[in-house]
Amino acid sequence: MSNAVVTGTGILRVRRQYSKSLKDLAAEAAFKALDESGLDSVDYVVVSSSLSYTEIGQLGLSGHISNYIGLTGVRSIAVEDGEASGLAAVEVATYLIKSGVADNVLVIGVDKLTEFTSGRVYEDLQKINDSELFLLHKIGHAGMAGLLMRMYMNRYNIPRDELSYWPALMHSYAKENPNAMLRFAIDPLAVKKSLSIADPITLLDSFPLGDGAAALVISNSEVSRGEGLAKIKACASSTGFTNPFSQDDPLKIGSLISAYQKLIEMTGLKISDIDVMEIHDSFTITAMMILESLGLSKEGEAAKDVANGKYSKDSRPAINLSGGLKARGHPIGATGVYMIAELSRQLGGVFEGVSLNNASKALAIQINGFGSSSRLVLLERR
Amino acid sequence: MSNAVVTGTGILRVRRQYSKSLKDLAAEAAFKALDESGLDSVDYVVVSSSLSYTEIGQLGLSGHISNYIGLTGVRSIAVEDGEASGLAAVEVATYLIKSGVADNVLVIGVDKLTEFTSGRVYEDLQKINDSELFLLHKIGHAGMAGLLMRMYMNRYNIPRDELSYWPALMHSYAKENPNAMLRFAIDPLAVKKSLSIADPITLLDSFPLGDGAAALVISNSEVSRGEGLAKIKACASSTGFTNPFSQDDPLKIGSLISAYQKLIEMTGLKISDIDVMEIHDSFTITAMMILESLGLSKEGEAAKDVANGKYSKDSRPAINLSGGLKARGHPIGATGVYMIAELSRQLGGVFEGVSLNNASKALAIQINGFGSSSRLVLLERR
Amino acid sequence: MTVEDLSVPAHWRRRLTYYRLVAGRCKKCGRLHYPPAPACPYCGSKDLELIEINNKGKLETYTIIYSAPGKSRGRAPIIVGVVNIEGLRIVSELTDIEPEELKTGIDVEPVLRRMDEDTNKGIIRYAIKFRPVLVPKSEERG
Amino acid sequence: MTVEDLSVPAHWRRRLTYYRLVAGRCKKCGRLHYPPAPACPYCGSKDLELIEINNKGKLETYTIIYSAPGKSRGRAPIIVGVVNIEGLRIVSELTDIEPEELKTGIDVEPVLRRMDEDTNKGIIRYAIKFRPVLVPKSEERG
Ligand SMILES: [Zn+2]
Ligand SMILES: [Zn+2]
Repeated sequence: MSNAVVTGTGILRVRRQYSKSLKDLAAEAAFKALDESGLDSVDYVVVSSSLSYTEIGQLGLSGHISNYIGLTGVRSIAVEDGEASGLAAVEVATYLIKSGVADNVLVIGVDKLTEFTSGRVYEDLQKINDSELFLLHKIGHAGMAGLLMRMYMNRYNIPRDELSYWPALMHSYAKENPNAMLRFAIDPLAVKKSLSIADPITLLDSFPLGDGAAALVISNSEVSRGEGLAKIKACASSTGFTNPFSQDDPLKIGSLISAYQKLIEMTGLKISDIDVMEIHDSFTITAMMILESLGLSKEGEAAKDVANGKYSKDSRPAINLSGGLKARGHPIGATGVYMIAELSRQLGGVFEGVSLNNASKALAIQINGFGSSSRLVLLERR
Repeated sequence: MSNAVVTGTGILRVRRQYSKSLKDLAAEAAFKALDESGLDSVDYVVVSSSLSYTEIGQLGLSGHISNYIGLTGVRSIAVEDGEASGLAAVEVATYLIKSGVADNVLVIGVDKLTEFTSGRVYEDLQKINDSELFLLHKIGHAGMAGLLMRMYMNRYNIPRDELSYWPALMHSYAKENPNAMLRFAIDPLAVKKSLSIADPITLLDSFPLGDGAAALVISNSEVSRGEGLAKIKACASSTGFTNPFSQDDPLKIGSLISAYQKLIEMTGLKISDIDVMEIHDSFTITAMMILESLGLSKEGEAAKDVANGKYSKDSRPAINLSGGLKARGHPIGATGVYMIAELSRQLGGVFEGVSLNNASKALAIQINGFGSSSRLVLLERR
Repeated sequence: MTVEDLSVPAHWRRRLTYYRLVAGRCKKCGRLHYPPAPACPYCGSKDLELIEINNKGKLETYTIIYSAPGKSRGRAPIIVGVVNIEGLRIVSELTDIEPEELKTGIDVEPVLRRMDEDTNKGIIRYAIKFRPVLVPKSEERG
Repeated sequence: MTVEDLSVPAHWRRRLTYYRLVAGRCKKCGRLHYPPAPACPYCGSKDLELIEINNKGKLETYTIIYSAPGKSRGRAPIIVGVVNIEGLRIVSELTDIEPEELKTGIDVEPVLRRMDEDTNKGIIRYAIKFRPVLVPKSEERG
């Protein structure tokens, strides 16, 4: 069976891009990735976008984008899995290669969050969660995070400030990443003092609204002959509860635990083998829940571990050297594609921000909402 | 490499379903397909929906549906390709089987078109076409069809009534199909007299607005051991021009010709081998364009061929025995899944409507808009 | 789209969810789920019954939403809590309580309340919210 | 979402498309495309230039939209045509013409017109439409 290799990456800085349309951003990232791979065209285009369906409203997006970027005649498809759409696209691209249908796949992740006022965008972001359940009460994405964060602080008796080291760590990495949206350091003590969004969640606990696009060329290893930044070793995913509070323990992400178990079964992976990870820290509490669901930190100890430097760049695994959703930014449907582009560059020794020497295994983790779906992609140095 | 086989089908009659939500419709179709396949669960759920993204607005749809139907913990993904979403989902499911990732995949196509007033729905349907181009002028889906239909009538000197045999033929089939929306016969002469939507397009030239869901279980043939209705022999697809008028000949569907060529290269298919087809007759003119793009009718002769009975049920290929988009109905993101369910039942000898004896090869054809994307799926009797 | 834009049929379909606390109970594994689904989210069984769980519960966690989405922005802060009723956790708005009175562990009870906004479709929307159970003075002393 | 709901940045970005007939011309294959794209849809080349094609053209086909989508319903019938300008086909609304005067093959010219609706964002929207080229009486006789 063929192996999938990342042979090209294209990353746009996450930011407000009023002068560019969704398709313009997609084109820019796609051209970069194609240039890097040395290809003019591909067999298949896989588009990942999510919020744009409610914001921009273009249907049949992958065909329209393919035509716009001069690839008329290729095959194409768009995939959607809310916040986890990006890794879903990488998963589909990988299986297209493995099934022998395509030798070269262009993956484009793109979303625009600054097309409308932030109030409208927060409203649309609610649809990541189950709209049957949560639309009426206006709970929103941050509201769900607030409920979980207070549960966490109460149960484990965690002081607010202990949770503030995560955002500060993320900003310290983003400062060095030219493609990050928030390229400045913050003091952990500033987190508590920033605007309260959904108490105890503050503005600095949450991701910024930005536009973004990232692209990958993923190729059959037999065709790419030794070229490329990283191998895609395995993809795993699982669905979970639409409502985290339906789980026995709302602070454990059932779908993530299930997807991770599948990945271990597929690959024999041990977490200690991983050099570098990108995890889905949509809010500070989401990062804590992921670290504890994976068993990297014990229950109730993730915040303290972060504060004590357990996840610094010199530890293994190093986490979110990009700055994470928190500070690199989180252009919803594009984020997973950013993760794979960044980790591939990290493994290939060409990442532009804080980088590791000799990293050989990398893991990307995404979650929609608080666990309706989780996805993992394991990469290995080429 | 593993082969993909349709082992279960679930079809809901297309109609106005005010009392059922999108997820309720998905559940009902999914349960039918699972029952027929004899399975309790699957490895992967692939959801196809399109208009619902703008109408209902639920993101991360496949995880939410999987949880709702009691399949929490399976893997899932949603795909979108406008009107061609259904065949896109079948394509992804097939490649999941071929890549060895899944042995049993549940494909659910679902869309609700009666959740809002028809004015709102027509507005949202515009987004199938390139919104950069066509939103301003309110051209709409029917408007594009009107431009093409007049071009066709003018160029080939076709009288209006000659084009009316298509809708009448579709109604004659739908009358016999218990899952069709419009189960009554019409006189060809009634088409011209019905409400003018986008002159020369009348109401009877266009598809009715209905809610629908259809589901398939697609299995690895080695696992299903001789069970099942039909083999999925090949899937082909291509992108094309976002605007049909950018093509040298707007009346030829470039993406369809390209996808069809790929299918021939893959399989050595000859159109004369096909016993039965389902084609994407969103409007009468779309059907004519498809018949001529495939070379089944000569340029400008499709309407006459239809009027002369060339595509009756006794001819080969027999076309749209379901009643087609025109009369079975066209619940946008679900339609392609209906096609595969109907054709599989036709090949398996259990189709409920007008049926053929000993059909052994079937072809499903979808187009988004007027050709931004086209998709084909070739089926063979088990 | 927001709840204000929900169609009339969608409002009608959700009436059990919005106006009454009706949950699904699985006859196979015995677990409750809310809102009712066609299959048990825990064991997949379709052998289910509907039950009304209109009882008081305990506030397990809460949040105070200052940055409410879209058209609700005007009525911030909105207090939302997770109420545990016999092991089933319901996410719901809280009412008749001020932010400074909030405390996890308090008893709360369901009450049907008009939502602050109407839709432009002429629907007056009501929904279940939870309020603190008032402790009678005598009991408080006892 | 409809064009009325388009954001201010989206309107601004589309100004060349809405207010001027600016097309892309491929320096490699020579073909025109509209609206301009970052790569030639015919040959994929990125070696492109913008050109204004503010010329008259021929009406190649048209439709009369009676069932206009959404908020435009009030201004039906809307006449839309395909105008062929030097081989480039533009899909555009027609103006200053009645349904019964429509005929394929007539000469039409672009004109900037206010659209009938405004957005609730305070934007007055204009767009290129096409109208029949008026033939001077003398020429008509000659
Ligand atoms: Zn159960
Ligand atoms: Zn060119």
